[in-house]
Amino acid sequence: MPDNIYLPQLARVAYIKDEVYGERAIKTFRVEPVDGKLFDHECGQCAMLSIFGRGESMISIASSPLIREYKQFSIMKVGRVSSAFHELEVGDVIGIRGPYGNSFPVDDWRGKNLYFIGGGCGLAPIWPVITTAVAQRDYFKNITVFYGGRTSRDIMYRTELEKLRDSVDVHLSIDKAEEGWEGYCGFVPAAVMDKDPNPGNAIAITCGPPIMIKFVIQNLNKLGFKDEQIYTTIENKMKCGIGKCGRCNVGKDYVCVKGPVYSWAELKHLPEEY
Amino acid sequence: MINLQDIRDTARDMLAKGEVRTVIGYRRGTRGMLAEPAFITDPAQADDLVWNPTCFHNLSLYLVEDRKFLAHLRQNPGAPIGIVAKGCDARSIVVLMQEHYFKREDVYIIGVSCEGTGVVDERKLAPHLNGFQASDAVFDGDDFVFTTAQGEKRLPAREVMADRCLECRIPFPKEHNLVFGEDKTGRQLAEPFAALKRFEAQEGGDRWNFWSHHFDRCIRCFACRSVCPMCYCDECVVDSITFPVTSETSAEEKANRIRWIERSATRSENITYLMTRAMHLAGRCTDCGECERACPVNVPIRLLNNKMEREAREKFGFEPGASIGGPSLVASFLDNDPGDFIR
Amino acid sequence: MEKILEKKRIDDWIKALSDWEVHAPALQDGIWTYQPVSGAIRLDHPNTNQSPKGFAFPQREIFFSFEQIKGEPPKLKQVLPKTPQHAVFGVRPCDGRGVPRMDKVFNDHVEDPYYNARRKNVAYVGLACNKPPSPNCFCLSVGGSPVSTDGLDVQLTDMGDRYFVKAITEAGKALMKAADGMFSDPSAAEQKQLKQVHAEAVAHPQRKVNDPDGAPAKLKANFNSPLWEEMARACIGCGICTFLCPTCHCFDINDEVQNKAPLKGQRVRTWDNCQFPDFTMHSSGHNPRENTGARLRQRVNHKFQYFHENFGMHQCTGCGRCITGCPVGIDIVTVVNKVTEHAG
Amino acid sequence: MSKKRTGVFVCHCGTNIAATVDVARVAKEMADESTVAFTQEYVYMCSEPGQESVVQAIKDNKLDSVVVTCCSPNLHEKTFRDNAQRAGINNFTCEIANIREQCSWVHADKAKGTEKAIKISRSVVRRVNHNKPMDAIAVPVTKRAMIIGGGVAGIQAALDIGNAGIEVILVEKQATIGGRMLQLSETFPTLDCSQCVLSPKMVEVKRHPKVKLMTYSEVQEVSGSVGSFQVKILKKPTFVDPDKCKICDHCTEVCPVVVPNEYELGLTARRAIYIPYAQAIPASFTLDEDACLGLNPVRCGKCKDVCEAGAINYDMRPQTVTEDVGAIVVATGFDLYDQANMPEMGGGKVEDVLDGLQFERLCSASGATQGHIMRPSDHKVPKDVVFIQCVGSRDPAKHCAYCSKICCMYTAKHARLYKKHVPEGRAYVFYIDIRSGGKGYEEFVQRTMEDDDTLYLRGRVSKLYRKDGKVRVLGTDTLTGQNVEIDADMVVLALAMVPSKGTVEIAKTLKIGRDKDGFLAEAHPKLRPVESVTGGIYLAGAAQAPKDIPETVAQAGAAASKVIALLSQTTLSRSPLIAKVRRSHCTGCGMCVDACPFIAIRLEGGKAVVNEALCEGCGSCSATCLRAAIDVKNVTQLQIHEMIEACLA
Amino acid sequence: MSEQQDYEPRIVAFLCKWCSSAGSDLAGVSRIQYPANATPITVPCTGAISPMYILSAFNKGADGVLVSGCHIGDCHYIEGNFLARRKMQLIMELIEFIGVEPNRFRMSWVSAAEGAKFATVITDFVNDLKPLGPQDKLKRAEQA
Repeated sequence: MPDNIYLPQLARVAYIKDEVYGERAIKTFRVEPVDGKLFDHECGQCAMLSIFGRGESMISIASSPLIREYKQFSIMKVGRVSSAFHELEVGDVIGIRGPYGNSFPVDDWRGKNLYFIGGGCGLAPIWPVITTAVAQRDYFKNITVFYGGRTSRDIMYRTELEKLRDSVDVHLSIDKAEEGWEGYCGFVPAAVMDKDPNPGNAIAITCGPPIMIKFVIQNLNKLGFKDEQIYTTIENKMKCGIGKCGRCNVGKDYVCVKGPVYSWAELKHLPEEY
Repeated sequence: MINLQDIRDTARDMLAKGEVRTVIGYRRGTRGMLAEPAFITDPAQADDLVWNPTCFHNLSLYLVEDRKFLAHLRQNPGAPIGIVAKGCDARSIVVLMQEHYFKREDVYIIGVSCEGTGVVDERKLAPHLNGFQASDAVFDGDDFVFTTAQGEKRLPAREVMADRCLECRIPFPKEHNLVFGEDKTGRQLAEPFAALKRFEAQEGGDRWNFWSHHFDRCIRCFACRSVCPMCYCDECVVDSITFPVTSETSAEEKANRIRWIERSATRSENITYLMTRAMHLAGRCTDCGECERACPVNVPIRLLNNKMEREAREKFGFEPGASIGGPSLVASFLDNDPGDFIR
Repeated sequence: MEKILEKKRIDDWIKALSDWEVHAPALQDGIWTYQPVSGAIRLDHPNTNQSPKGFAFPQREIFFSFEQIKGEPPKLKQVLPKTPQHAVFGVRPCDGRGVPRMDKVFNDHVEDPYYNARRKNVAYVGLACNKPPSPNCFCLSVGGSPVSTDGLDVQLTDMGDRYFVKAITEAGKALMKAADGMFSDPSAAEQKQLKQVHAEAVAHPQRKVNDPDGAPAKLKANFNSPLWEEMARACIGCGICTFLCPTCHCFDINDEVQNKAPLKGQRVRTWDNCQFPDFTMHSSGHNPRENTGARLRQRVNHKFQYFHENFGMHQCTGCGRCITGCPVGIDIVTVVNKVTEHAG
Repeated sequence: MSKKRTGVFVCHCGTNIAATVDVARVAKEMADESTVAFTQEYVYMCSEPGQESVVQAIKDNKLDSVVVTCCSPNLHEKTFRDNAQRAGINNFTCEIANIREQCSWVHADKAKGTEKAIKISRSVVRRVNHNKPMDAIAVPVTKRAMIIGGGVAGIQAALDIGNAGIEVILVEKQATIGGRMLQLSETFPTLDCSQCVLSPKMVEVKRHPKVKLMTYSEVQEVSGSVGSFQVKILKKPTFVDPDKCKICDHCTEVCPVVVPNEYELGLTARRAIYIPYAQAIPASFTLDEDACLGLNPVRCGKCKDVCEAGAINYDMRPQTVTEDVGAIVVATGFDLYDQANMPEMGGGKVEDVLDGLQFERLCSASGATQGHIMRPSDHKVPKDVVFIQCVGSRDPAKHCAYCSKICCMYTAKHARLYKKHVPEGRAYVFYIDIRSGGKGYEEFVQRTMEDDDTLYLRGRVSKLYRKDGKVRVLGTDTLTGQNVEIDADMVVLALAMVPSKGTVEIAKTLKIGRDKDGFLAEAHPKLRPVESVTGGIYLAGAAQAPKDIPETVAQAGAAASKVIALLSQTTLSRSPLIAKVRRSHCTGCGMCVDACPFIAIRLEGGKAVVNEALCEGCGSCSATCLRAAIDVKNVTQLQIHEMIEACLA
Repeated sequence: MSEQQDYEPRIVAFLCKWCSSAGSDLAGVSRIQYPANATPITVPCTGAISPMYILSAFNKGADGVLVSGCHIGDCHYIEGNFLARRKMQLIMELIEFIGVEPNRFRMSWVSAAEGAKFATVITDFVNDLKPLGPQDKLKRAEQA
């Protein structure tokens, strides 16, 4: 860690991709260090990104820790800072500090079946786990990805998901039927039920809108998944990233330090303040 | 004299009959003598209500909160809400209704006349108690009587009364459904704007020294704004600690919120905040004095509001909270408004 | 190091502290605040209006400045505070106990360079409370005491015409050494008197949190109690309670822009407040602590449960400022008592 | 959303801008703005190559907004917005920064001028960052026009518009149309009879199927905007039914009330019931309510008794009618400068000192003296008549700064008419210099001087007063340097033309600007001389500036053709820069409703709602709203905030 | 002293589009010279000028703020300037009340025909501001 944890490192935007257009647009950014190297991270960790003059925002790192050359972030345009991100061009320099928070215990899951269940922009926080697992495909048994968007235009990482099909099961869904859509139509929790995943020797990792997570977990429980087998990440408003500014706490835990990754066994005992 | 039991009986009665769903009044707090806002819904609790010289809160603030809460729940008000209101508070209610914040029939105003008195100013009282805290305060004619650990302390009301009460021109809730106490409109213990005049006389040419000192001291805790029934905006234009987000709110709109001032509590930003607040209260402030009372660092906020009130009165003949249908100060004009300052 | 200082010589002592910037409580504009000492001081103040936390954690702290010319990378300039040595006189034991709590927050997990840069240059000269300086004092309920030396560098005890001066830390000793000749050694009688004064101080009645030890568990159990909403009904959502508190540390970080092109500005930390609605509001508008009840619960639970769970002590030091300052009479003692009684 | 890509185009305007503003620096500074993707300077941005380069640059650089820093937006805003549209971007994303009128032309110091130009340009760049593309609002056009003022200008405009098949309402304050021209005897330079020329046109107006004549009527209120005005007109009662009135004149014979006749400029008297002129249109009597003994058969009732046609009706009441029209022509004419302002000319109190219009009436065959020139004091034929030009005109220190333009000509005409009537009389003309530009005008004046032996004295009259039954005129002949003293039988003052009282009032009613002299202001002195600053309102005749009859008629025709062009469209586009409510911030307090001058906002479901058809985009609502919940599009509080910041950066 | 002479006050001039902005255009067309201290911001009407703008301009460092619009009765929007007159009077009083020199705020009526008056208004304002020196009371301090 640097001496001054609040002082960001400079990073250059090397690549920008439009994932989703429209009012809730999502763009993916790859950033590279301007000087030296960036910090190492683990799956599920976040970084505080700055646009100087606009402010900072905590964003989960969407690239695999195995990739050291750059870090990838997918950012939905929702407010002041994220809108500024959507105005960036390749070559622009931003600030980055981190990594923050805990991580998915990926190493503990070796030899298990992995189910990833994502919705909307909730694919980004679990994407490093998916890509790491795929990169270390031999370590894991079956890998299944459920992912849904409101419409087909809201599906992010479209080409990457298609590529995944080579080595993992990918089930895409959209909320309402559309012409030309071959995947599942309906909400993600239902899509999961539809495929009836087996809880045996399995871990389920879910991320998405709170309401989706809630029903996914209910359904997983119904399917026989134990609370310890279900992992999710939560996001709360953060400013410092180091457990001092006081706003991201859920009970005694600062999400930026103890989170954002929780097993449902842990999370269900925390107050519902997220 | 106001018979407290009458107020309690009325509240109990109305609650029991379902004529009001809540009575907002005052009850004894747990810190010394001070009253605190009470929200009585159970007729059995009506006897909690008190009326004494520490009933300073302008409870109309909670009518605003109530409406916001109902709007949040998407509920209709149903039975009206009862509220104990002094003269200044009742005028605040009038301004709120003038601004369509709620309808007349949604509120049942249980008026209480301040008669020949007013509420205590804790800052004036403190030196009289030699560091002791009073556990009770009551009206007694021209005196306030305080109970302290050292016994009873009787003080002439005008010595410890809030300036605004001394200067009050209309210590009677003209707008009411029911009123307790005599209408002593016109009684003034001090002339209107006396504190303002004192300030102007004393500060003379050195206003800036005075004000810059106070502007430096503001910690922007926003208590003045939070306690003010007129500061009911969902988002404050100057410095927002909240912003309304609906499904219609675009990311762009959120990104483009104007930052008129910075979050730092520095002098220039504090001035812009406090001045804007004074401008926005012009013609709306009914001089309930809550902002100044709430201020933890004693910034004399009331002077700013008083100044605006006096200008509006003298230049435009405007009296805030005079009538529900009346025009608001800055949305109206008279052909003969003074214009001699214009070149 | 324990010494006796004649009361009338306290100003001489302060004069001798030429290497320190001395602050002490002074009455100005009707409130007691810490002011730079420019003449004689009197240490008979009630609780100051604001706690002395600002010496190490000011309301506004510039983190760094940034400049950027279009097409070039931004240039950042770290702005670490370089403060002179401060000696803060007249710190009440409750505020003294705030100091280690703040130290914990700002050094837990990661060290905060700004806090520490200031903190290392502040020495707190405490003043034991012979009687409670505020009607809302309740330090005894939260593990404190009117004669606690926790967090202080020096403790003064008022013994009529003299102070009993006790150095607690090395920094405290340095302060005393700066005016070595002014002090005398305490006699046995004086030692005895000190014990007497302290014993009386502790015996003074205070407001009381009924079950401080049970509070963490009971608050946890009552997280979903409707009491919160009820007790917060009058809450107006201002920031007084936290701004005045000796242990509230929440802050916000913002970029303040002086010029847009070429870009010039600074990243600034300012106090923030868990009672403000936007404190936890997500950009989406979703707010985990949406109403005043949830926000009151956060403040109370933070003081009496979360901090306790993390650090084994109550964060609240019982200074009573939030009670005195609250415009609508929300009283943390009453609130904690009600909730814990409710858990019964 | 990608970053804004703004292009900034800095115009040199030859040396008009470049002489005081370092245009290269302006361009460079703008290039530093984060949203500026392209800058360019050019010698004349508004020239064809300049405009082309703007279009090309927008296309080449994928610009999404444009700032042209040049002259006043009044001149070329439309030009460049059109170019923006031509280049495929929305025209409302183009803004003008005025660095000429508001900068280079008024500052000499290049350093300071450049600084200011940068601030102005930067503020507009920051503003345009938040401009939203938008489309003009289509407003249906009401195919009717209204002419205010029934003088020759109004008559001409009404006929021209009517002849185009468009319905037109002609509103005249007086009891008859005809205006000032009807008061004239002959017209220069042809000396043809004024009434003979005008009367047929008046009759045509009366008979025209497309012209609705409203005399004795006044415009009270106008609302709406171009293409759709609502005009409230007060019809004053004449108490005589024009359809029944046979103009038999019996009523005036019995009317007991005598008042000065304003149509004869007080030279004669009339009755309370009267007809202004024999040729009045409508040909009907009017009962002057103020003069009449009481509109009450009990008190007088004589006229009603004698009226065989039964045309008189005392029960008529003022009527207010509202007319919807798409365009308005204002032709409210002129008055003469008040003699009371001119004590050196007797202040209107010296007998036998007449103004030009009074002299017209003296000369007119239909006038009080049936065309015999007699002096009012004793009805004798005046033998020495002094004509004084420029009375009140061209005197910036004391009176009107401008030249009233027609006085030289009508004074020459007066002198000739006088000599025709009184061949033995002596005519003197005091003048400053003779301005006789116009077809046949110079020849006319020369003939007056030479053939009619009129003595032209170059100089000003310093004083005149009554002495021994005559008017003593003291002046100087600046050509000889001699003081001149003339004992005149009559003096005729060529008083300055000033906007009529009605013009002053109508300008307020219509909210159209007036110039420094009080005449109605044209939208542009050269390029838009017949349009007012307000869309859909046009100007004709002497209400706009002093002018003679041919010019008046020409302008009336021009205004008419503008109206015809406007009304030939079925819809008009209205500025979309109107108020917009941020519903999430609106608390429904209704202050904007009270503040709106156009009654364009109402509360609906506890939120303010803007009526787009009525909103004019003035912004009173937004400045009144305490919570910034209402903004004028593209002039939002955010934009003003950014501009303030840019001005002070 | 020389500093005082060199000092050039920065003025933000809010001009209504119909009268004062047009008046300033006329000053330009007539080449009437005046000091370059005032940067114009054209708004539809003086009625559209929120008191916030005045405070903000001072906050951002303006030494003087001018509000100029149509004469009473001439407002293109009928009554916008009446509304402005009230608001501006209030803000002016408030600024003066806290001890800011009243000469730092000015309101004027300048019609489209009054190019010369516009120049005079600016010239006078600049002359009145110069002796006051820079406005640093409401101005956001430059930090670090």
